[in-house]
Amino acid sequence: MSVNTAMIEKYRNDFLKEVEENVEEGHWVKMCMQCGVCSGSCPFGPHWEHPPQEIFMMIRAGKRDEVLGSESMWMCTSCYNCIVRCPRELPITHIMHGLANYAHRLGLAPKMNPTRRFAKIFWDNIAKTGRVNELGLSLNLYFMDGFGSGVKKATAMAGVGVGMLRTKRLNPFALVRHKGVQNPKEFQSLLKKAKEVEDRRKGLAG
Amino acid sequence: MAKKEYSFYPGCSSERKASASNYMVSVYAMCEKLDIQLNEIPDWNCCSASIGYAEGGELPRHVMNARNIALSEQSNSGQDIVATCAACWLGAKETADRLDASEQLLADTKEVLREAGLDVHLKNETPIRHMVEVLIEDIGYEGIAQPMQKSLEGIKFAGYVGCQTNRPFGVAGESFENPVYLDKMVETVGGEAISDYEKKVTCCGGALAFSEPEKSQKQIKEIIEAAYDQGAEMIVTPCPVCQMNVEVYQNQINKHYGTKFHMPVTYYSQLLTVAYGGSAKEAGLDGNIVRAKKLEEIASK
Amino acid sequence: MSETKTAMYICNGCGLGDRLDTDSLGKLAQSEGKCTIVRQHDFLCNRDGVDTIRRDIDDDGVTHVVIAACSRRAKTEAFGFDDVALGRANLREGVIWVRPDTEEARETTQEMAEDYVRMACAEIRYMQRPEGNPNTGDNKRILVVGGGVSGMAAAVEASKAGYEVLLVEKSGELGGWAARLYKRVPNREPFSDPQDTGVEDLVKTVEHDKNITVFLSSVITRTSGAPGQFSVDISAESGTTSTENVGSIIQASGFSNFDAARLPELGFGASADVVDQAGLELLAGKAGDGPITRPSDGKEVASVVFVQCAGQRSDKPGHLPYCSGHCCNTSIKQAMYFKDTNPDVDTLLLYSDLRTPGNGEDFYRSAQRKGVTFTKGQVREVQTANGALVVKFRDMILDDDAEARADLVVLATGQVPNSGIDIEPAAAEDENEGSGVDAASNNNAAVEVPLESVLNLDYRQGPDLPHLRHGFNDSHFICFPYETRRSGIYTCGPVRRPMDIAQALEDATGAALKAIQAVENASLGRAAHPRSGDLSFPSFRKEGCTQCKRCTVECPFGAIDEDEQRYPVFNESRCRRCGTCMGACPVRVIYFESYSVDTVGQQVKAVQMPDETEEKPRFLVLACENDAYPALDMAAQQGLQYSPFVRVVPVRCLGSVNTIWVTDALNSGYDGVMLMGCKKGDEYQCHFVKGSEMAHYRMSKIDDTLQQLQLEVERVETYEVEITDIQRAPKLIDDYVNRVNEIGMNPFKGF
Amino acid sequence: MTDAVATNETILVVGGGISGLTAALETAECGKNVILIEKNPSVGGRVSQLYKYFPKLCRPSCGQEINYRRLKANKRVRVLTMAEVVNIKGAAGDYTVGVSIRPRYVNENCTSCGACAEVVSAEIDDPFNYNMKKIKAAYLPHNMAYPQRYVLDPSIVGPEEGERAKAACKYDAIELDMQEQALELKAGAIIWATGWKPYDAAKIQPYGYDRFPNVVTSVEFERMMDPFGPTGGRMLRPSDGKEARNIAFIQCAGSRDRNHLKHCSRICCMATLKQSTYLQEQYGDDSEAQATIYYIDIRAIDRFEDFYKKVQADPKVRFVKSKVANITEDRDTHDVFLHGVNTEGYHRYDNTHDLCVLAVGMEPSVRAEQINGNVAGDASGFIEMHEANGAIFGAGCASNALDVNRAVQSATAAALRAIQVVNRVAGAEV
Repeated sequence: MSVNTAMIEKYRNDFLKEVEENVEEGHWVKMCMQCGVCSGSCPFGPHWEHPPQEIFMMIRAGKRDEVLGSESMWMCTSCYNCIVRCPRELPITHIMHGLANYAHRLGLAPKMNPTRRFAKIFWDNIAKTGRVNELGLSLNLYFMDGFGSGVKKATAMAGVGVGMLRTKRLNPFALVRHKGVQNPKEFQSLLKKAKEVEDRRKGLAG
Repeated sequence: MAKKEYSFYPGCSSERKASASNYMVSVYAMCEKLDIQLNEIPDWNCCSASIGYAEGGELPRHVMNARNIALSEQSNSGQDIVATCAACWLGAKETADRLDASEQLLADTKEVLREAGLDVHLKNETPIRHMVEVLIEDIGYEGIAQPMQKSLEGIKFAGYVGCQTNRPFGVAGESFENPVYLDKMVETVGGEAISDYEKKVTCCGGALAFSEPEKSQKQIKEIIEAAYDQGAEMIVTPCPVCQMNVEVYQNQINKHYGTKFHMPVTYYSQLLTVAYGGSAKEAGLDGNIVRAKKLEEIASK
Repeated sequence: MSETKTAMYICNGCGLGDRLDTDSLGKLAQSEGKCTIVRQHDFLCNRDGVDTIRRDIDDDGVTHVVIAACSRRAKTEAFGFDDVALGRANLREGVIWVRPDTEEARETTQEMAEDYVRMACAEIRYMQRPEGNPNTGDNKRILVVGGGVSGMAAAVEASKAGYEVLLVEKSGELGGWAARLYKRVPNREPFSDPQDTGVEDLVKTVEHDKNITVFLSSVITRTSGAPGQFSVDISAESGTTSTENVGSIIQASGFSNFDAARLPELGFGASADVVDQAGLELLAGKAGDGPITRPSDGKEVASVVFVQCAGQRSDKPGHLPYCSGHCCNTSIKQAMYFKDTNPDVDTLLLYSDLRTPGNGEDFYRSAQRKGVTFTKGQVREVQTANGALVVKFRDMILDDDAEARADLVVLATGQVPNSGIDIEPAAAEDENEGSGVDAASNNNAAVEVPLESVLNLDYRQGPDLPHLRHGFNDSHFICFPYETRRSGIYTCGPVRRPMDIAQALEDATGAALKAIQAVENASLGRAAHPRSGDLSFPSFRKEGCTQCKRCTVECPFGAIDEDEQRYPVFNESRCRRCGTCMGACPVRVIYFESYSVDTVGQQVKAVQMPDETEEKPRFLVLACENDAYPALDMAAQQGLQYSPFVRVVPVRCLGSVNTIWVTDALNSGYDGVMLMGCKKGDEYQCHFVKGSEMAHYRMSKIDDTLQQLQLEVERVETYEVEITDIQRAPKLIDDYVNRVNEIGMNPFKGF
Repeated sequence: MTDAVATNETILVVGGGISGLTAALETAECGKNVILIEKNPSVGGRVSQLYKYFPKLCRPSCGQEINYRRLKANKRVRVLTMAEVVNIKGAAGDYTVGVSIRPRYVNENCTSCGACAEVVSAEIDDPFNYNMKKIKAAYLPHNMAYPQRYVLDPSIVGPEEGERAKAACKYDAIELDMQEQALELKAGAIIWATGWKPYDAAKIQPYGYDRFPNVVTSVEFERMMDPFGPTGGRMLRPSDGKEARNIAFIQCAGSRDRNHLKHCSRICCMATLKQSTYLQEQYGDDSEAQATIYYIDIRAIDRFEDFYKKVQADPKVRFVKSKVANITEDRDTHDVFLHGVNTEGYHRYDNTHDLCVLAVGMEPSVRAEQINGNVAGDASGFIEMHEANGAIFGAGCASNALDVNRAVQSATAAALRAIQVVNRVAGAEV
């Protein structure tokens, strides 16, 4: 039984309770008074299928699939404009990240969403050595859809690459070896342990 | 001035040959002139920035930041932690707040860190600050002016504070909508600041410049266009992500929108280093893809 | 009448001495004005000037004083002589400040001043210093009608000030609606949880208060008399009636719940699980700290929907057009009953505007913290088929048609005032053409409470207090919430306007203050608001009265009753001294000591009428003392000017303008008469309610007599003027003067 | 002037706005002695700065005229202007209140003839008009000022302008050597009616009140309507003085907001509905004028609903259920752009207006805890009834965000509470 169906069984009809249990800062969702400031403050606002305010209302109205399957939360650039202006002091940025993480964990988030895929590439990149391998990150991003499209994208960005190389802000050797923390192995086990503790806490194990 | 010591958290982009290495060059040069000693946190790790949320989840990200704090408390105890990149500053500060607010989270974090032999009290006693806070609060504008040897007179700057350096913590006493400290810093070193720069605190797209290039580049275009409209010759910013996003995509934006942007994007630390008599190299001006010629001229005088 | 001695004091200060020939004014006062003493002074309002007047009164037996200087509204601290009859000739704001300081204007300015001196002397001759109404009562007990929280609070607060109180309650016990609440909305920091109503303690306090006598199961069958001397018949269910004397009355008759049976579309009546807020309070009371159960099958309620503005804010027939103010907070409180016992109960509140003003915002946030869900929704229907309740509504936020299943639906219905019988159905007629509610059942349109009077006033104009829109007995004025139209009787609580407990307690304390004030002033013969403290009172020459009853009908405050021979009975303590009766009396037999047909009529005649060859027309302006006259004062203060041919006389109210003044003016050669009063109509501004309206009505009757005298109707005009019409008032005068000048002089001039 | 005789049967009223005036008059008309102290040179308070009242659209000065007539006719009330409470000692029934009176530099001889103003050229910001206008440094506070006496601004006392004013006065009403005065007053009970002040709109950074000229507050907009106000009675854009015809009203500007005022100030919705009728009054049926009201909930409570329906029927007024996210400006035309999302259906808007009015909330002028250390107050600083307050009773907007009708109710109730204390003190059993 996948994690997702487990969730549905457990929270029969109350999606809000499910969010409060499993989503970062989810207990704040009920505090929204639908004033519209967050939706209006978001720099990427026009690109949200459902602005944050609507997502909160949809959660209360139990629209689980539309919310968890939506592209909206992935449009968040973490610019904190909504948090500082929200009259109810909801930590909206964190809730959006929490919802995206939860949808991602349940496998309900849109498969081809570029930010979701880039975020995974980013995490795997830093988990490997404890620090960002910038070159590795860019290449993995360009080639995530296979070799052909990767070459096309890489050549399109060649100008930027050359500029960075010229100004010594790109380390070609990183392709071969990237030094992060002294003991990457221990660092990776640290993250693995952290994930286990969190899953146990949130009953998401299995 | 008495020597000031800080526990320094450089962040991934500041490493040698990384995308913000020239930021580091100018920061070190600036600090040297201001008698600030930066003791790098040994074996620091990435703060997972904000984009790490999707795969990382809550606790792993907090553990990463907690590890840095623990390392700092261990080897640089008593020193404020200073970050030059907004994402690192935010990551560490948010973790410190969250751990302080939730016993559960603190206990879980300690349990995990104990595995790496790191015991940590993490009672949010170590202040976590941004470099601009240190400059304004500890050094002060007179302090900033003190080591000046050359004025940046004749250059008009658009002070682009961006988002995470300004929100949700920002600098004490500064408004989220209209922070003025960057403009004051520019004026302190003789430059001319556009105080009502329209896109002062608008987000450049951050990490989504990678995953949603068209949407971010539309933002970046407006940020640069507003600078031109208001007569700026250069943009100055405190954030490595803003610097890279606003600088490196200018050609692509020109191709896409038919604009003719050629706007240099500098760091406040570069301005100060030049003002303190530092050479173009010491100010990391050689790292600017769009050359800041006027600044280089002053540096070479 | 005791020996009267009149003195005139003419000030030369503020430019009067330079602009006017004050010596000739003095001679005029002696000759024509018949003043025995006439003095001039360079600075009348300073210490020396005031002492001069004081000496004349104390040492020379002066009884009537005229001060020819500035407006009666200015320098009142200096000229506050209340032991003489006092008149003011407004030479500064009325003459020199409104005329240019030029050579050509000198003559007409001097004529203006002379006329105002003549008019002041004429007025003072017919004025008496008000001695104060002799027919006073000094009963200081206070009657409170209604034993709910409003009535009890009023009684307790009055008693705390040392006054005896009679508290009459129709039902068998004190407490009213508040006693049936399980808990109340909090009125104290942090405003986060329902609070005990505190009604039991209030009831105990009332029962143990030695100053308060309680009459349960009793109603008022008859009220008569006046402030300080009311006689009230209190009839108990047992049939016994006791007559009590009281000084003032507080009506706290509260409200009835809107009859939710009028909302079939919301399922009320079709399912026992659709209740109104009162119904939910009973369920909560029964459940105590335990879970609330469904009336139909006793099942624990797992989901509840609150429908706000049920039958309210709606123009449908039988619904309430207003909002009752408390129901959003009440629904939040009731939602907390569920959440506090079991956080898993789904509580949904559908509102159109969530109205939780002031600290209610903390209460709203606290409800959200407890998990109550709010959305803006228009409820179309509550389906009750086969036991399951389905609320069909338009979700205005998600912009789609939605439905919510619920074990229980609570309708937030409104409050209907128990305001007794509507004594002015005619007036109510035009008020609610819009809402299609027939006049007769106007105030009780929404509830089938049998029409019975609350106070059974033995008054000529009807048994209860007049109603405002929607049947509430409220003051029509914003700055004076306790200005009712029956002196000595004050309403408080939801009978006045929809309100919650917190405001009802505050309102009751205010009404108690006013009731105490009424008894204190009644015993001294002083008038109540708005002419607070006025000692003059109405009297009439009975021999001249033709019992036409116009005064008893038109008195805005129902102060005049009729005796067996249908002569008017003036109940001086009920009178607000507005003079509307004096204005109505066709035979001019009604007068006040300091304000009578003569005190104004003689002023009209005192003006020296130039004959038609001199091209100096004369116009009489009768200006309301509270709006038009201050507007002209402030116009003068701002240096605005108007025609030198007008003579302005301040009147207490346009309602007190007797048509004889107008006909006398026209007969004695005035070219026109201009009346300036307050705004009339729905949003009337006249503090004597109908003064301005009646003036317009009476002046329309004048047109017939004008036509008989072949005089043009344009000569007499009535205007609505606001106190802020500082620029408009002078312009009104000049336009009117020019218009009448085009018509030409009054043919009767010189007869 | 200040031989104020006061005993512990006197009631002290602090604040001469409509609540203070009402409390003083109602108490005096019950036969008690009252001292009313007012910080400004004239009584009248905030209501005297209003053009009209909701819902009747009647004039505040009409009610004031009646109250001033009651005040002038009642010897039991003594008014001390330019006076403020410095400290309060003692307890219920026996207070000693330290009062300091700022110099007015004009004594009781003043006949308000205006001669001094004519010779003075120095100007000051006019506080009555929220500093939107200049007035002479020798001035009568406003048309309905009571006491009707001129005031000299301290800035011209010393320089020769003051001497010139003194010379011009024929009634030697000007005393340039007047000093600040300290006074000790006895009082049996204190009615605290210091009222409210509008929330500082500059703190609402997203709306740029401190950066954009055409963003004004509701109280400033109200002053524009007064013919004797800063714009001669016309709605003008501060940027270019042109007529404002497309006006935005933003509700809850700094209210219901944990970053600003936590509470709802109850009156801002009705104030905006009232102000939306000013378009009709000024531009007649010219359909081009348009008011757009951005709101969260229109709180036209109880019988105000009739007024809300009337405004809804006005084609010139549009309602948008949304709290504006932020305002930007066209740097050339100074038109303002309002950005936000309409909650009903989540439609994004970037609306242009030529003037934006912020319906700001109420803050207590003096917070409860500032009064004398132990007066109980709620989190917003309004006075809360509590035994610990002794015989210090909050009245009007010092006790809560109230409209005029409720403020007067509260003042009348406070009057009775004060009388109860004084009657106990006097042992006067009626």
